Amino acid sequence: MRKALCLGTSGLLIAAALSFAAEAQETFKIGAPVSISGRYVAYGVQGKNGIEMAVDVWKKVRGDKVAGRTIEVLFRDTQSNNAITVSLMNNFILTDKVNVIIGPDGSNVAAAAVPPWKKIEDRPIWLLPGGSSDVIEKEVGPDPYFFHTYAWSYYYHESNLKALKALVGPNKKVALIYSDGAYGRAHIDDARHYIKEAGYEIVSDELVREGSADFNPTLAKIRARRPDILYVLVQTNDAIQLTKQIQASRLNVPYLIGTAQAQLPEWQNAVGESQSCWTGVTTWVPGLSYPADKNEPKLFPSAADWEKAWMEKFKAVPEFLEVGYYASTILTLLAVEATKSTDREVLKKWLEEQHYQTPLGDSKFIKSRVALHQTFGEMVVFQRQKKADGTFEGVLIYPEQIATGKLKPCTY
Amino acid sequence: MTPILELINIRVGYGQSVVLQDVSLNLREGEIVCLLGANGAGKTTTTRVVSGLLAPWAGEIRYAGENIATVPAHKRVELGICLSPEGRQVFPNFSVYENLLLGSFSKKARLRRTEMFDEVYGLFPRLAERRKQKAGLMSGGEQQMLAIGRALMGCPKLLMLDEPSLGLGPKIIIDVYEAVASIAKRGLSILFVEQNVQAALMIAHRGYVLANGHIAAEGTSAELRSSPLVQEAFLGKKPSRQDLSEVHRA
Amino acid sequence: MLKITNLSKSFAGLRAISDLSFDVPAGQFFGIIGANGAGKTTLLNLITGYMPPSSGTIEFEGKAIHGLPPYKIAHLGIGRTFQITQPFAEMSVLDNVMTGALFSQNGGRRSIAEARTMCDEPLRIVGLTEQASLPAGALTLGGKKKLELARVLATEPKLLLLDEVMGGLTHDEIEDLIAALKRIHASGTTVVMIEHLVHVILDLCEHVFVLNFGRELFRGSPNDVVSHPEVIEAYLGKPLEAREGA
Amino acid sequence: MNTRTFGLLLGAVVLIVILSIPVFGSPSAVDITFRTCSLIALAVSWNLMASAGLISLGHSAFFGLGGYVVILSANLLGMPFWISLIASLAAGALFGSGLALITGRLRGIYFAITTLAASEGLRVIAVMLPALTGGAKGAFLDAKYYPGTFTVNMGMSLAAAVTCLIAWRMSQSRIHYAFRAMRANEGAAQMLGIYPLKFRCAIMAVSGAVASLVGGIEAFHGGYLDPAIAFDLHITITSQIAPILGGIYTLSGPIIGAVATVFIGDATRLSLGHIEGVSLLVFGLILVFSILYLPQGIRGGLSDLWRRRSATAEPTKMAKP
Amino acid sequence: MDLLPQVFSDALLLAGLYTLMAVGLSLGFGVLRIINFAQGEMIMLGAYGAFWGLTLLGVDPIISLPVLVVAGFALGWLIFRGFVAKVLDAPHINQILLTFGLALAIQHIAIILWSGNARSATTAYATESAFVGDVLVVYSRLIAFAIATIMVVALIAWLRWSETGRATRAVAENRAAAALMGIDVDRIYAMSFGVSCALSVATGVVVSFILTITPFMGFPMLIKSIAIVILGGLGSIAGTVIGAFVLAFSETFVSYYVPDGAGWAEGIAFLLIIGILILRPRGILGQTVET
Repeated sequence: MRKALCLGTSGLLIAAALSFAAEAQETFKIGAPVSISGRYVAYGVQGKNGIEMAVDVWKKVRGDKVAGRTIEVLFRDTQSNNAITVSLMNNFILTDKVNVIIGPDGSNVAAAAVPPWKKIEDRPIWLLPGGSSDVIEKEVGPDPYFFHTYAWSYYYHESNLKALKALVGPNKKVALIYSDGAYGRAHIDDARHYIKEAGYEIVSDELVREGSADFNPTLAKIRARRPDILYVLVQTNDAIQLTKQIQASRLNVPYLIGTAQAQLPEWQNAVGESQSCWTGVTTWVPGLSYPADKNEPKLFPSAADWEKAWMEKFKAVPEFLEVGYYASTILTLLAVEATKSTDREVLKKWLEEQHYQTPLGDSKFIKSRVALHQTFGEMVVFQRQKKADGTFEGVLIYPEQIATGKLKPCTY
Repeated sequence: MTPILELINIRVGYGQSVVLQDVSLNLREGEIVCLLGANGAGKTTTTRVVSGLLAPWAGEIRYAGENIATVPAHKRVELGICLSPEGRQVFPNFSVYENLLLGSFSKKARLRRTEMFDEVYGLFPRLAERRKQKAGLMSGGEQQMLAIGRALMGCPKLLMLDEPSLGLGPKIIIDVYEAVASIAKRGLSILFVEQNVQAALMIAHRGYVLANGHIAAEGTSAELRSSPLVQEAFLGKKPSRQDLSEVHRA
Repeated sequence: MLKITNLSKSFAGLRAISDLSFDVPAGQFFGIIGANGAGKTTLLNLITGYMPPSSGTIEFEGKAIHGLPPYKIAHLGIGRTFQITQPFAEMSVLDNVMTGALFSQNGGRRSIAEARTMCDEPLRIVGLTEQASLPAGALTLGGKKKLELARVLATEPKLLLLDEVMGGLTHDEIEDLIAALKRIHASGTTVVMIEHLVHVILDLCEHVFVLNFGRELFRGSPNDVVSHPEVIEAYLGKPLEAREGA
Repeated sequence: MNTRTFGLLLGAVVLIVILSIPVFGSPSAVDITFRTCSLIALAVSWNLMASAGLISLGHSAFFGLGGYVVILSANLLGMPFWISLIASLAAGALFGSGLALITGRLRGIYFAITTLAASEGLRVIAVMLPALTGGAKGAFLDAKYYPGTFTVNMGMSLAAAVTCLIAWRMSQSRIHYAFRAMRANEGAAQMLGIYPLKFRCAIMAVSGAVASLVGGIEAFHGGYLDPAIAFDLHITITSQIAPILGGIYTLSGPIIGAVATVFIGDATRLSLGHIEGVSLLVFGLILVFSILYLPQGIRGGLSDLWRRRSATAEPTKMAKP
Repeated sequence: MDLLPQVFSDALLLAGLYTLMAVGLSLGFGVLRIINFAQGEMIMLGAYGAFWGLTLLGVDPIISLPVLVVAGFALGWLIFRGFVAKVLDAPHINQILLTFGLALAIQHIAIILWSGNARSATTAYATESAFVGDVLVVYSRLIAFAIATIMVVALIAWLRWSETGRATRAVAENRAAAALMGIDVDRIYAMSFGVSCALSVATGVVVSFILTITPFMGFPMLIKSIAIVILGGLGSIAGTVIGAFVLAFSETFVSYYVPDGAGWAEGIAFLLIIGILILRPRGILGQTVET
């Protein structure tokens, strides 16, 4: 009896081990840490949508498998919590043995994912379509397996200031507002750097509290300085009430410069008329005129077509994270398909050499300040302008070759 | 004539400890009955059970013939059972006037509010003088008057007073007792707890003596006044040398 | 041993204790009586440091103790019971008593096992040996009173302050407790007792102090006290006829 | 089997499991053990204070403090793993006893709120001193001070084990009597010669040191810290949920509760984690219903069951005061 | 330019908002002795209510205020009867965790229903303002101040002069004595929990056009409300008003006059709490519900 039991158990174990091995051969596993509860839930849902859309399109275009392997996406909820993110990363790498990690979202959570990934020697390739904070870049360093598919914070300010210098001219007075949250702190140093480099004078440099109930003290102090440009570095939630309060407080600043928030439908809906005149800088905005890729027109259609397909599936305008997750997922699938391999060296080499025209722009990886692989960092500057019918649109104002309109000073 | 209040075999306590053991007593309409007994004998617990602050573990509480053991405290006020509780329990941050207003919170009492105000102010002119004063800032005697007045504002048929003379100066005790006596003349039934045995038996028609949660003795005031049982219950044991009456005679 | 001089305490302008002075010599069995609200418990609270006096001094064995926190006073060897019993309800009866043994002036040097043995005597004295493992909250009122006494006895006090320990006890229990207190007293402990039950005071006390409205009404031997008409009036109430006549 | 042998048995099993898993366990077992041990230590630490009547709403203050001490002492002073942890331990003990001194008169809800304020205050300081702490964008532990997975996991297992041993030792010592007496009635406790402030300082130092140590090991484990993470109220709440779920004021309760909390958390996250918002919704509801229907915790529920099974007519459990 | 008049006006308007925000918590605690950790979620629900009213039905938040307040009262009543009533006599920590669990659940129900996206009601007056001399007055804040004042005055009047309000105060002071007055204590409990939720819902409506609405907006407001209530003394309505003013004025002053003050301002609340509790363990004013 006991012997039978022993045999049975070991048989089961062997079977399990075999099936595990077989599965490992046949499956391509993507580990997707996404924050779908907790405070980053809005981002997490976008990341999840992007990946799901990519897998759907892939299956439609190329069939259910990639290089003969079943595609398996392991969505795991970070609960916007760093300890859980650490545990997720460990489990992805050590237990699930995923081939690629895509995500997570939210600066803190992305930062928390870096050390557990980095300290494991045979870590898989990691594509990060978010997380712009320069501390993440510094911490990851020149890691061969890290692929950042989003702009670093300093790209924003470089582009912004280039646009300002070209469109507004030299010798301006700038007032800076930044939050004490992760977003403001991650951006402020580079913002100051590029503003000074442009030869502008910072007349007011104001810290605000994340989630503050009243920005009036800050605005009153800025009003007294009469700046030409108001440069705002706050995260979406704060941006909403700050934008409304800026309009209410009649600052009479001709140029209102923001970063990412102005292209978010979330922000536009919440601030209504107050969005007028704000400029934003982003990697992707609806209405970009990127063409379809020559070789993979179905996976990477033109920006306009892709947007249409997205609208059909989700009944909503896609947001930049969604495009980023989409493009990153498609790229990894293409890599596996092309190389017939899940070996990270092979994939890495392929990713380094690939070059597509995606709905998010050119996919070629370049070196950034510290990181080895960086793409989708091309930024466009646009301004929210009121159309004749009373609705607002994002008018591209920089770089000049894709500009669809001109920067207009504020009227209120 | 049915008693207005009848307790039948009430058993109750706090947590795990039993305080009242098979207590039965009754009170007829218009009667003044006092509850006597040493500290901790269960007098206050009895008033809490009757007023509904404490649910009995067993037994019946009959009020005008109905068992009200499960009726919540606030509904008993509506029925006409009002208690001036131990330690007065006036609302210290409320004015005298507001305390009295609260006394007539029940719907029935609200209708007769003006009338009752006149009556209470008539009974305790001191309260009328101090109607704007915060109750917490008044002296003990005034608070006691307020507690009684507040109970009267509820238009009780059965009024319970828990130690109305507690901590009062001798002069104020006179006032309070005169008030109690005059309330009694109005024909409502009064159940009161008193440690001042002599005084209590002066105004009560009948009395019950509680000892360790039992009814140790009952009878008319006259009977109790001369009963050695009273002293026994009150003093914890039968005094051998210093029988109370002897002390008094001395 | 205990010396109280010109002690006063007021609450929000009301005088609870006014200008009391008395001594309790070592070894005496001292009784304090008075009607409810006369200020007896307040007096105890002042002696044991739960409230600071408004004025006046309290000395114990020649040292001023007013203003000391209660735990220091306890360490000097003053133990008390509370009129409203304050057992540690979730702890067993034994653990309650052991807490007394562990933290008194000698408690710091005691092991748990020693403290455990020390508790047998107090538990036996009050008659709670059999209930030692029950949670204190499950005791009857009388049981809690006994527990109060056992717990304070375990602190080995030099001066024992008792606040109505007899309330709620049965006749037999009272008899037992009286005997126990006699033994405790005989072993050299000074006792100050607040009590309602006159016969207990008469039975035990060598000296009685009568409080009325926070003031001294009378002091003397028990028999003097009970025969003093003013005391009788204040304490047992006076017949109402006199007043009705007035 | 009585509760005592049950407790000892459980303790022995827990000890063996948490100490052997870092050595033999699979990566996922190691991961889950690490998180469970972290919560065990936090829960026992919270329960220590609670058992002396001190309800802490600011355990994240200790946790975050420990984390920052580790990151700063490693990054700035180059202190190795064990020394950094000792520093975090000391910081937690100091902060705990300091808090005990300034909250000396406060009890109940007032004490709880002060600890909450202390935690939030530390968070503001961490946010507003970016030069020191990295501010809201956070700080990474310099990777060269990472002592290796095994050391960190073993460190946490040891921390949990030692915490449980300390709690067990305390439950056997005279201090335990003082705590229970203080919890029941600080006034009466004083009359028996107990100086509450002394014991408050002691217990808050121990409890603070443990929570701070956990924060320190977590900082090594995660390698990244920012103020929102370090002083997250959820740390406080989970360190409360575990003892309440398991059985407050007991030795085994926090341990049982920590295991249950990690289990429930993982189960909801893994089974419901793909639907937006659902996993924490379910967690919240489980919390609500366990408070309503298991007010004595799992341990209380189990011993009720036990009692009903056993034929002996034991006295029924005391109603809560 | 002299900033002082502006500082005062900003602080005053903020104080109004803070008062409304904290007064619900204060009432709930004063009567029930429970700190309701789900109070912030009531603010959140009120804000969403006003937002959806405006977005879907085109009803201005000020118009929908009465309806939402009544709905908030009903919701509070239900939550009390369903959950809170069962832990009234439980230890504080159980009450805290129960209400915290409720808060977590409500937050995530909001995520499921309305996603985690940030929103804000875009009314015409939300972004209008006028200069009074040198002082800029933002209309939305003025409206919020007015509504807050009306609600708080109404609350105080209700507590002071209405039969039920007086009964509520009586229950807060002495539950047993109140029952002896013929007051249905359970009903008063449910009602005051309802009123406290209704006040928080009103706060939500008021902030819907000023602040950003997210499922997580409630918690920081709860923490701040706790700070205010503690400052003023748990349970004292007048104290809460004072606490709100103390906090609003000190935050605004620090924001204006201290370098990086806007960031430090948040810490003031906690510094004040610790300071006040150490000096005056019962807060600025008393313990029970007073007006």
